[in-house]
Amino acid sequence: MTEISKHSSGHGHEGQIHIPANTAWPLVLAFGLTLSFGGILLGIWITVLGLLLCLISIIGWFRDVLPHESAEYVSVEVRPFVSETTRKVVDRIELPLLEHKPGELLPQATLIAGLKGGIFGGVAMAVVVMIYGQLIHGSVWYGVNLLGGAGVADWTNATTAQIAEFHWGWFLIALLIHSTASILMGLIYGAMLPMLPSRPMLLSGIAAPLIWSGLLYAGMGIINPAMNSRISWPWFLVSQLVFGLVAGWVVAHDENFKRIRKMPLAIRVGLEVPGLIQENHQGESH
Amino acid sequence: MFTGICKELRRIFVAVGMTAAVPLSAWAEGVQPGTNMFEPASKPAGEIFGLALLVLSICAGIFIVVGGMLLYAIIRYRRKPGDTSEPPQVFGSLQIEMAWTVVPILIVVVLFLASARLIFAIQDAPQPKKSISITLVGHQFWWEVRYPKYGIVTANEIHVPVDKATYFKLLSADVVHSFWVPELAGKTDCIPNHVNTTWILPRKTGLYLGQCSQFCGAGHARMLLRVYVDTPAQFKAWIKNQQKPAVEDPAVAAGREVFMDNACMDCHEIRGTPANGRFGPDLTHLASRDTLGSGTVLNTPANLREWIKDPDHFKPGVLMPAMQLNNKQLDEVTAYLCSLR
Amino acid sequence: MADQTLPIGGVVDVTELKAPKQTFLEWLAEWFITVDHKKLGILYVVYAMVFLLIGGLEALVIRLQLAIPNNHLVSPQIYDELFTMHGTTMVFIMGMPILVGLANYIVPLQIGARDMAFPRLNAFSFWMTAFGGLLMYYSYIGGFGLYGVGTAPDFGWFAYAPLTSPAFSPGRAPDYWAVALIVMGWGSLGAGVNIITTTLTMRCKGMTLMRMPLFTWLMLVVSFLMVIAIPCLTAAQGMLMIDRYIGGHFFDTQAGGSAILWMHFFWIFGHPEVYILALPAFGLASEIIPVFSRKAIFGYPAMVAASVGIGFLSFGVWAHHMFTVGMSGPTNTFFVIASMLVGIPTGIKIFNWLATIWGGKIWFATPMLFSIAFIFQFLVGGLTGVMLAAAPWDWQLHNSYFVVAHFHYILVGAIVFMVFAAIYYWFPKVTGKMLDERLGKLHFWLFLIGFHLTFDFMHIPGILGMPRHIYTYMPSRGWGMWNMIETVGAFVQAIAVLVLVFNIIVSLRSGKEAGNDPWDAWTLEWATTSPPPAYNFAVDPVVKSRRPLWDLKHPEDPDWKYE
Amino acid sequence: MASIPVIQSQQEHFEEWQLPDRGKVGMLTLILGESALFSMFVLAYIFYIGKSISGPQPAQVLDIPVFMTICLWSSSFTIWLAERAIEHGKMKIFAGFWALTIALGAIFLGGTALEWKRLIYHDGLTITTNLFGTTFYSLVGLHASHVVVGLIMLITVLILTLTGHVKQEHAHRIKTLALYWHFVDAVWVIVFTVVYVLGR
Repeated sequence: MTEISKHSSGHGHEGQIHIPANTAWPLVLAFGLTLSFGGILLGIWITVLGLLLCLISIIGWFRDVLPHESAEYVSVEVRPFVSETTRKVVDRIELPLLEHKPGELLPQATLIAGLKGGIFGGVAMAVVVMIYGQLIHGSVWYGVNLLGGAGVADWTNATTAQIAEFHWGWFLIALLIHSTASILMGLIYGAMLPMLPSRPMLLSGIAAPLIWSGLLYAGMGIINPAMNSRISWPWFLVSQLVFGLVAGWVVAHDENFKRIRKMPLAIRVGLEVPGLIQENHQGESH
Repeated sequence: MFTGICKELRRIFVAVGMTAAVPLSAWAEGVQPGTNMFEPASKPAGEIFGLALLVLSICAGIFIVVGGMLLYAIIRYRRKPGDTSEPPQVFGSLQIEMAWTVVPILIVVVLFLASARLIFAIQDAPQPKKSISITLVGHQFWWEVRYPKYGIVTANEIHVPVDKATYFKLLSADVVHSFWVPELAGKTDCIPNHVNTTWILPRKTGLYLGQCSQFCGAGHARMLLRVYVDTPAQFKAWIKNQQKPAVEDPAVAAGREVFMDNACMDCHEIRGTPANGRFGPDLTHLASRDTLGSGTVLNTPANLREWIKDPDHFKPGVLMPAMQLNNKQLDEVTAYLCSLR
Repeated sequence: MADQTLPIGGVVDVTELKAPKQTFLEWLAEWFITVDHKKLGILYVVYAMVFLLIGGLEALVIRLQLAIPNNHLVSPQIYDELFTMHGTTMVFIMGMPILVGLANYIVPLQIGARDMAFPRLNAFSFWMTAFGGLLMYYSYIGGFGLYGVGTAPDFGWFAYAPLTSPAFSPGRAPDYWAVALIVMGWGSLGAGVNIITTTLTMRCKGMTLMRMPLFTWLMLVVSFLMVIAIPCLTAAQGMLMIDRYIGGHFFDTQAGGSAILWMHFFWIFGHPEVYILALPAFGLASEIIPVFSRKAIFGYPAMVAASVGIGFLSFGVWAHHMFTVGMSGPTNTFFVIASMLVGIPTGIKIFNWLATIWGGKIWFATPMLFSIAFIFQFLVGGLTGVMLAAAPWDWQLHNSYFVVAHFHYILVGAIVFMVFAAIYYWFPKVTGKMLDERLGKLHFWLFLIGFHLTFDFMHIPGILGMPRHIYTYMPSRGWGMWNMIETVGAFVQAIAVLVLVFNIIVSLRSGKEAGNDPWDAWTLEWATTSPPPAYNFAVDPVVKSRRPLWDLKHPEDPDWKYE
Repeated sequence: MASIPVIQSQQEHFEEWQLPDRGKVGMLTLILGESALFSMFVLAYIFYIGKSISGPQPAQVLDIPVFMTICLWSSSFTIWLAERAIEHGKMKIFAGFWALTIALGAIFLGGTALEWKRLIYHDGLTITTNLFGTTFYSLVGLHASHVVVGLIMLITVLILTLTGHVKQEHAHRIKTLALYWHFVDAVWVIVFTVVYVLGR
């Protein structure tokens, strides 16, 4: 306890604590201010009274704190105390013996793989969409414009020819939507594939794209009727599968992923619990 | 698939709406339709309903997942009696937190795109050439309805044709009001010194109720609005009648005199007479309207007489003063107003 | 003590309590002149509880009036006053003071300080708040209304111009509203300045910002919101007074003034205000849920980041209260995305609470019951918030009973529930007595049932087209049944609150002795006596982690090794 | 996220446990609130530029107040010199610069008074005239009222200095007060730009 008492900030004598002395001036000042405002409603003489109270209380308050804050000194006697708990035992998450020290594993590194996967998958998907546009509508920009133009921009009964042209505005909107979605999906892959690691390619390459394509198929009529009326769902599904396969492949072949996929769940989800994360030894020297 | 869900949800909500309407329906005011934003009868309201279903189903999904996990957790992780140890301490997990940060972002992106699309689709819809234009002016506590193209001024009851767009210019004469007919369109405020617009494209004939939905003073609760969606023929006939000047019936000349001799004429207009006040509703075709006091009571001779005698009785806070007429004058002026078909 | 690694100064004061002989008057006078943050905290909370009862009474009359269609219980004039005063009371005279009061009591204890940074300013802030509230209610007697007697404000708590202009509100009602809120605004500003300064400059040794308890963190964010948002309201009200008293034209639509400017100004204040009320509740939940789940809070840094994020976002979403005023498409779109973004940090918070409970050993004491109900209700309120943020749907929902249901879900379902949880949680610390658990559980279940009866069913008339602020409606609209259910629920809630009041009185007289640390908790306020001495800690504590008392209780597994 | 390291070296930490100064943090927070207050009035002014239905318009009646602006801004410099003086215990120099600051502030206030007198009696612009009048007098008046409050505090300190109550150890309090004065000057930069440059 010696160390602690050194930090005592009780000014003045040892074992004495000073606390600010009670004072009525804040109350009087508040009352005066309320009256001086209330006088606007109740009559000028009340404002005058209020201002008078303010003046008096400001002077009073001033004399309270200057040159020294008035304080009361309280003497105290202290003794060390032991904080008691009836729950002395702390359970730990049971882990088998590990080859690596948990602290070296850095499971969150799969997030970076996910980010990469998202970017590669997004590029691959864009390529598929452009091939689709070139093959079916004769312009690589068709799919891009469908996303960017029908999404939010001034799309009023555009003809197929118009959609096939290149528009800067539509392109930028499409780029924004596409890259946001790709990166976010990649991050989800990076975060969640280690949690469900048994068949990464099936899950990320086939199952997940099928699920969200289905959801989008159901909701597209409301989210974006203009896009809904022109979209080619088979091609859409193909592009999503390509995204899923590429992004999933990148994550599944990441070194960190391979290393942790056989480990217990607690490690794979990256729990920060005693025993799994590195202990902080600083400060033990006290 | 989604449309199927839509239909089902819609059926449920309509059913809910009906049960709500059943227990108390008969009232002196006559049979009125209920209002329900999930039973749209016009284009913007219908599109909003679609968005509502999308948002509702996403939110319901989130609620089931998160609520379910919470329910599971509080049942599964109760402290067992006699257990005196602390559970394993978990400080966090970057991966899990990343997952539940990113998933909501993706949902937000979808909801945002859907909302943004509809905002532009409804707000920036250009007015087609073949559409009706109406200027709607909110007053404390009634609606002034003007059809500039037809030269008609009426109040509180709007007639529009079915399957044709009607564009509203919304103004206010005093404080902020808000135009809202749930089955036809969402709200748009009527703001003094500021012009707003909105539009409807009704698909079903019938009467649709609306109500001022921005608090505007003591009479706010009784500032109702009635929109009659007519067949084209009905609408044409109505227009034709409204365009005529006021009926001059010698049988009610005494009542006309009472009207013109008292302050009535300072606030109300009756086209074709010296009465040209603008403060209150236009009365040129008062008798052709179904209700009095902005949808407060049915327009019957007895109600009309009571209204003139003491408007506050039906509509507390109304700005029309009690006219201090004797019984004879009341009868006469009521008869006169009832003749204004 | 032998163990040199003990991270906190485990010290209690054993000075003999010399109960000074006081007359009743002396005892009373001490409450008026006190500058002790704990006494002021109690004053704040008691003051707010009184107004909770008054505001609740107003709500009951409102519910009675609406229970059946075409009701004539109160006149429209009185009804308008009731809902205006109910809203104003619950936001300004009850909501902010009760949360500021809790902060006043708890924050200095949690950071190991002896008092607030400016104890006298603290007293001044409380009295400004108190006198402002009294001035507001004085309008019922002294308002010089149209009809000769007093009139309270009657134009809704957001007081849209030009309804408040001399032409449409000829009495003194708007003046009382504006002046009383300006007076209270000074109080809130003072409280904000004080809490910020306290948390930034008074922390005990070792308490870095990232080791502050989450309630203190949230109050720091809230105080910044108060300091920035309250002056915005004061400015707007100042302009209103300039208009009304010296003939200005800020909101005078006849002279080219703008009604929309008032809306912007009000909601620039008004939306942060919502978070000023909500964030402390998040803080309370982040204190209580871990203790009763027996686990550390999950993802503390994310919680802090989310709180700060919500604080920043709160200043960019105000116009989602104004989707119907005819703003341009891009403006509406901006406020849609900004408002929806708020859902992300709030989502993080809900998930973190959930993960804190997950794998814990939950102790269902009354504070925990209220906290679990809080998570559920906050989830629902948040989801209806997402619905309202989708602007086109908001065109339908705006100003309808759906909105009323939504914000009561947050204000009552989240905030009031957490305030009740906090009362049960800290009552032992404040008084040294436990609140009765059985009465507490009765209170909880009654309030829960009443709450859901009232506010779940309130969504439906909104969807059926019932606008807010109407004093009556016609039977044919089909809203009667729902309103009747809501009214019944409101009375169940009122009974529940009376149970709480009864519980407090009974427990104060004959409650179980609490001891220093009845909940086996981990933050510093439990390391001093209950009630704490005037100076809180006889020796300044030193901390090494976010849970100093955990470190003391589990020296073999202290937090500072892992944080 | 959850892995941000929050512990620094414990040993050093305890020895260098330094927290910001109370007065300074309090004053800065107050200034934050005041900025919000001013920004509302500034926004109202900007919003109503050119929206007055009737005259006079700003361009017709407002002159750029060069002299009083220079006075106010230079007072920020003199108060800084005063701060430095008291830090080094040079009380006479402190009193001198402090008095100079007050004089400059007073000149500014006088300038505002003269401007208002001219606007009211010569140009017929009052707060009720039009939107320009309302927003102008409110904004400039709000600033002037802050100058008045600042001057009252400065004068109080001057009196205490002359009676010998202010000493070197009060330097940090003086600096806190000076912060407020700097703020008042900084607000004038905004008001000046909006009212006399952009709005004219």
